[in-house]
Amino acid sequence: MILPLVIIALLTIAVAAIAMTLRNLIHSALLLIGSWAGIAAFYFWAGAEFAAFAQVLVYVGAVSMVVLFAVLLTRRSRADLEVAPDAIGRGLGAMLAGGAVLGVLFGAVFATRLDVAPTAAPTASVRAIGQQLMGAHAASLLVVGVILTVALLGAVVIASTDREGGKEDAR
Amino acid sequence: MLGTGLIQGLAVTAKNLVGSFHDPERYTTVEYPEVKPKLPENYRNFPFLVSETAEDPMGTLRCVACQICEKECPPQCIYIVKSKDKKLDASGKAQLYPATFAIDTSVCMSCQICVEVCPFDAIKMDQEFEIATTDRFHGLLLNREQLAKPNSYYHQIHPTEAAAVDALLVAARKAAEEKAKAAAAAKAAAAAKADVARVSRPVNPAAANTNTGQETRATPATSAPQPPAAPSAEAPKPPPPAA
Amino acid sequence: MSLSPLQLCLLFSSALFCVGLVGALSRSNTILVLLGVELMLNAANLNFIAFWRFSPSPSPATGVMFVIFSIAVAAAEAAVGLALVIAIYRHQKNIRLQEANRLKG
Amino acid sequence: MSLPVQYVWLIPLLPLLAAGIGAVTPRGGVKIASAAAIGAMVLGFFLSCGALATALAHPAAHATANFAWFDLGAGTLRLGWVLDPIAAFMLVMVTFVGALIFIFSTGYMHEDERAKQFFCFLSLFASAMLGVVIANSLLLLFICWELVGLASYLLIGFWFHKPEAAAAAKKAFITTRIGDLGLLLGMLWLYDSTGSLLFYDGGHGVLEPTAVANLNAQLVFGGLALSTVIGLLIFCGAVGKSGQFPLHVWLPDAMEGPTPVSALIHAATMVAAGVFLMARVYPLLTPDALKVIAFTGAITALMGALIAVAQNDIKRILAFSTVSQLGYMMLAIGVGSWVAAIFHLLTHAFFKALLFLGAGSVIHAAHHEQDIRSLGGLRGPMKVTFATFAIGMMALAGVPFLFSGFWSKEAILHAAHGWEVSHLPFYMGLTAVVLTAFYMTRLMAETFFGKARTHASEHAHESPASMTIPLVILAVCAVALSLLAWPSPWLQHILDPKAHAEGGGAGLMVLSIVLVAIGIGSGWAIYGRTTREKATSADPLAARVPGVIAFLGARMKFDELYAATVFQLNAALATAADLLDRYVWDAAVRLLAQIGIFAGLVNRETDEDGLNGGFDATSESLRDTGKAYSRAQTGDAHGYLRTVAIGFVLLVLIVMLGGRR
Amino acid sequence: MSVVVVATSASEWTALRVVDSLALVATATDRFLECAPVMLRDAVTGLLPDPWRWIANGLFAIVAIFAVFGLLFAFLTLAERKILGRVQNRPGPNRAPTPTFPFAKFLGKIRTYGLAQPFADGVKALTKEDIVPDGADKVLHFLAPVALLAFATLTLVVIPFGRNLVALQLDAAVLYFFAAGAATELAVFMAGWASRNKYSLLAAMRALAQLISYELPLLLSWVPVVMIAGSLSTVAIVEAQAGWKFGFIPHWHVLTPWGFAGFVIFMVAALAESNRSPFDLPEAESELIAGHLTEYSGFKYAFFFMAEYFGMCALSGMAVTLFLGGWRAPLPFLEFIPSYAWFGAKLLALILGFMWIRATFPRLRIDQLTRFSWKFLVPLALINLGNTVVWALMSGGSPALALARWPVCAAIIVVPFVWLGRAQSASYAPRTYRYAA
Repeated sequence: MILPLVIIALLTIAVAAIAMTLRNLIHSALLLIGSWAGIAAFYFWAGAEFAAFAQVLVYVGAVSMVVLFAVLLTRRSRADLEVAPDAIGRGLGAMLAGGAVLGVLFGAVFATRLDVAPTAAPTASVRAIGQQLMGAHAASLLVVGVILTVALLGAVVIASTDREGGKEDAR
Repeated sequence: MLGTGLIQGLAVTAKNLVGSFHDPERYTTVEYPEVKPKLPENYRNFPFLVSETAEDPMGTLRCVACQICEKECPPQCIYIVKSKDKKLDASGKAQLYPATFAIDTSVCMSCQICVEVCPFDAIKMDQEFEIATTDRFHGLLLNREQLAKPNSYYHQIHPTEAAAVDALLVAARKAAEEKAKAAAAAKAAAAAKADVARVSRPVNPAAANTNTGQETRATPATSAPQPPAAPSAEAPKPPPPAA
Repeated sequence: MSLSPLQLCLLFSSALFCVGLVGALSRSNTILVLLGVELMLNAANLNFIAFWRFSPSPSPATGVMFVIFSIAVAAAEAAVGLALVIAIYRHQKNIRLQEANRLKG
Repeated sequence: MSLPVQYVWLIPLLPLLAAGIGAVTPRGGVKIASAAAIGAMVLGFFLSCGALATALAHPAAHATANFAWFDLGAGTLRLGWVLDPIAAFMLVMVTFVGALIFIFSTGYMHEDERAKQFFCFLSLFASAMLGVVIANSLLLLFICWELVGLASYLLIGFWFHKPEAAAAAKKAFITTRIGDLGLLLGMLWLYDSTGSLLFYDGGHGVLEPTAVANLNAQLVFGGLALSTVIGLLIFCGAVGKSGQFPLHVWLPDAMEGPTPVSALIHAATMVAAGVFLMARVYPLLTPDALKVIAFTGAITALMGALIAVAQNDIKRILAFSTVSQLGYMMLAIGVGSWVAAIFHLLTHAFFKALLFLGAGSVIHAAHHEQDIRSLGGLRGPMKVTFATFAIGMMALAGVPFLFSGFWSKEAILHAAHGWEVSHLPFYMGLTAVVLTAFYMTRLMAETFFGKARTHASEHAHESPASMTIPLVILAVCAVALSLLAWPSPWLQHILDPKAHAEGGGAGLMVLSIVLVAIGIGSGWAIYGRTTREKATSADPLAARVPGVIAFLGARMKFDELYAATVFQLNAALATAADLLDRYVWDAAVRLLAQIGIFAGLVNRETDEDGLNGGFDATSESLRDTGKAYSRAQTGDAHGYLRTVAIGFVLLVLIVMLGGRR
Repeated sequence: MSVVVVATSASEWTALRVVDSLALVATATDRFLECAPVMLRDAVTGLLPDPWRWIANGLFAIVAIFAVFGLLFAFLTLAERKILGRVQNRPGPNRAPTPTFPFAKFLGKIRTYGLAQPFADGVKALTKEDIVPDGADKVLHFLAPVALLAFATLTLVVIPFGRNLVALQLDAAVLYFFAAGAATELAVFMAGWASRNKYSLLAAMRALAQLISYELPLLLSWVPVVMIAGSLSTVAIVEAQAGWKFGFIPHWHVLTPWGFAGFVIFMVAALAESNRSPFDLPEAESELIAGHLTEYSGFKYAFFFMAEYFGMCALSGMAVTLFLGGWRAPLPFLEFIPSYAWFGAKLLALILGFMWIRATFPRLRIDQLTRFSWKFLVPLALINLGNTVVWALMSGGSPALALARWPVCAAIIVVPFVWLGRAQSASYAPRTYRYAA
């Protein structure tokens, strides 16, 4: 019960940490996809099958593609390759801030008495999720749909090139 | 409607798929090593030497080792050594023959120039394509024995062309014979007149010269029985038959 | 001190969050910063699932519901964010976050 | 097959849908638009037949379907539709004639690049008219009435690139609007006094005895009953729409629109609306109001016929004949026989549609030559058009027994003869009969007889089948409709069972036959026996009485009269208003402004010196503070994130440490 | 990371498994063939102590899937070449001989009518030189084919191959299937990028564009099935297609208007997703060398090939499950034939259909390909979704209504098909080049 969790957690964190330190962007992205998959595995471990598959479908299937495309579309300039002058300072600052947050969070987790009764794993069958989505959360579902549509259109508008003179792809 | 064309296409391929099982006529290929492909008549690849008979290919080669092909060959893949002696050829005339005749097929480009320049129809294009070998030096260097193939084989692979060549040869021989006869008759008449008009003699060789070599080659056959008269008649010929 | 599974999950998510945070703070490449933010978002999602899984009376699928909506919104965020990255790239020919500090082009 | 009243709204809805389809089809989609329009009308015709069957099952009942539209303060505004024989007959007529005109239009308009819009407008027009017919509420009727006006504006001005067409559209719209003002006032007054606008509402409608008695009882100024005033106000609307004297001026100009539009306006839809309105509100009309209506009608009938005699444009002649015939209908209503009016409306619709479409066919064939002096000799090349046009002409002229126009006109004359108040309208009507026969004979003779006088008419050819088939159908109807009145006047029974059928009148019939014979005979004698030689040769009648003909030819100078009186008055009023505005009101306003400026000056002085010092100091310091803070706004996303992280840590620390305590 | 997924899924296996094979054996002894696979598994894993049995069961399933589909792959390649040959009026490969063994010389060379061809191919692939381009990302270059094959294999896990023959019974199995399927795009990208070859990279991007474009109609086409069946579980979906109307018309989804439309859309999208002709733009051997596979050779190339066939099998299997009644027999009296045989027959029929299509159609251009997806398949799939709603709403009422839904739903999908098809077919007309002579 605990062992898979520990393995998943360690692997995921390790992969994410490596991803965040690599200089090769593609490797970073691919490793990060691995860590997303690890999170999906955690969902699976926790019994949230649907969320796990949704995570895989969305992150591994879709977001990863967007990331990779973004990496490929932004050709790296020479300036990106050399280490920025303030990189070390920023890295130190980041470590400090991150460490502080980590410490605070860990402290909070340890300090809080979580009165958990070890219960049987709750089940979230697809049918139950579907009924929730279509019943209690129907409005949110609609709103999310609208958000996704708007975001899609917005992304297309932002990323599309400004065409001068319009018709350049006339057949 | 979208899709009808797709279905038509599927029907065509389905017909082929089914048909190929029960209708061997549809086959566009043959199972090659077992079944030799029937090559088209005009297919040509690598030359061979024509011999009159299959029984004695070396004895009946048409080649007289004139070496024209060797000189003309663009990649210079032909190597010929003339014989020291002479043999009687198909028409019974004594001719030189190639003591060595070799073609390096690794160099040959099947350009067919040797065939075109040969005055004796002795070298022709083959249909051979299976010359793959593990020995790339000697395996691809074909010698006289390997190159010689009978006239019947020639008829087999290029029937039309071979028939035309044979007809020409026969006609040429016949014409030469009749001419020889006429010459013999004329000579007999002249001999009877006991060498009267020696002035008219130079005309005859000139006429023979304008004809192709076939005639000149054929003439000795008939003039062979009269060796004493021959030297005077054959004197102005450019390549002297006797070296 | 013995850790309950819930605490383990929370530690997991905190650690992941901090990895994302450090990444987002230290990297100058905007794409990586965005990825760090994504990671932080995912770490938050972990908490939803963990609390749903180990709560004394899990109401049906609430945590999962949260996560599903969160994933959907995160997908939108990623799409828009990366489109912005491309726009920034087109504008200033690199994607350093530090140089993207002007409102006017 | 019968159509309950609950579904009668389908009939106007169909052409409305067709108009919608026509509006959204792309420019080239004439086929779609015309198919939708014709299909809607044909389907509407079948539904109307069903409605007629329903109505004839209970001729006396006014089947209604009412519903609340919205709450209006005190009461509820209710709308509804009614299905009674008069409405049903009108429905059948409008859809039938409309369908034929639509079919005709496909042939007539096929060269026009905006034909698709034309069909859209036509459908809207028909839909609005059908709405008028089935409306059970004066408000709904008014809405549809105005839609009719809008559609007529669009259609008359369809060829808006012609300045005359644009002007005619504007004229028609504004002239009818004058009448509509009366209608609106009448409607408001009616609502004010009865609290309802429904015609029939199970005893509470404005046309039902309780309300009518109530209205009759109220007196307004000059001892007139309230119902008289309201009735006359509503009549104003009808005068405008139906082209009665003195608001008839727009109707001849409306000829500038395409011919199918003229046919539709004159036959089925627009002008019929006014007559229909009066027939509909007939219970509301008092004898006083009826007198006005009768005389208006008689004057219009005579005037229209007189003017028509001197016109030369084929469509204009028909237009003035319409004015005249509408006068007849109003006369019939005025003398109390609204049944005869409706009967004449129906028959007139068919033969006038026939005549206009025939004229359209002629115009189409003669390359848009409309002047009858330039036509002539079309009898030969255009046989179908000639035959059908002749039938229409005879129906209009009132050739006895076989043609429907005779019977309906006979019914009107008969009713006028029986009117107790005055016989003057009757005599005016008889005069108009002669004139009608005369000018129609002239029209026929000039157009179809003689020889071709211009190049255009020489090369005329028969129109396509889509144009001739409607003509034939309409011709058959123009004859067959006499069955409605003959052998027995059952239309009378169905429409108005209470009225007693008057028998006899054989002498009157003989008189009118003689009058028609005189009219046709004199027309033929003047124009038919010796036909015109050249397009420019003088009119034989004008040669004899030049002044009269010139006056009539100028349409009795009505336009000039209006220009001299109404327009001048309008201009004078506008000038007066302008002067008033500029020198009285403007002066007052300027004075006020000066006072305001002075007050402002005083205010500023005190403000700047007295009050502002403290505020200035405060805002200066605020701005400095803002500047200081804005330095934190570096644009460095990392910095923001870092700050957030540190802030979060601090916050959590505070909460945790504070929580311990 | 694929390893992680496998491990976690395996850890929960015992909790999720529903199949009670022992009970099954007890009840269905008379149908030996039907439960032979499960009995075989139990015979093997029964030897182990109980705590280990689930691992053994899982391993058994993995081995079985690899064995069956590996062999299937081998012989499908042969079948494909044979069929392509036959369609082109050639016999196809027919002379790979058995090797001559030194100890059994008397056997000589045995002609196997080409059946040994796959093994010959395998040996050839194995013995070819494995070239990794200089400067390539070696790790990713190696990982790409592995990941591709792993993802393709993962999708096979949730397909019910027969009654009780599903390796992993999930509540959201269909979602799992497509989640795992979507991950193949990643592998394609890795292959293209790791090759350090700009043509490979461009081809990979293009392949991604195609895969993403066709993901959408693929996903939309099966949603109606889920709506009607009311479950995302493959087992439940097969269950929903049980029974026969009038005793001879099976309740398969493909036999309804929306189901048929969905099936066709699914199959077209599946062709594109598995890079099969006429959508084989990513590889396009004759035009683009081999797209993102340019820098691969030997066994890595064979892996890609294998993944393609696995993907094809998986998608066909999913199509069978979703639309063709899964392992169910088409007619009641045919039920004596084991369920996995029916499944296999349907699967093979679909795959042969794939091959038939490949043998027939020419390749699309990339713009035609994407346009076809976005302007034709996606709208059609969306309309089909609405169509299904209409179907479901009309099925509740009277018998007359239930009968009326057939023409109504057929019209709802056929009319847009014809209309969209007409609008589309203009863009597939032969291209005219302005400056061409």
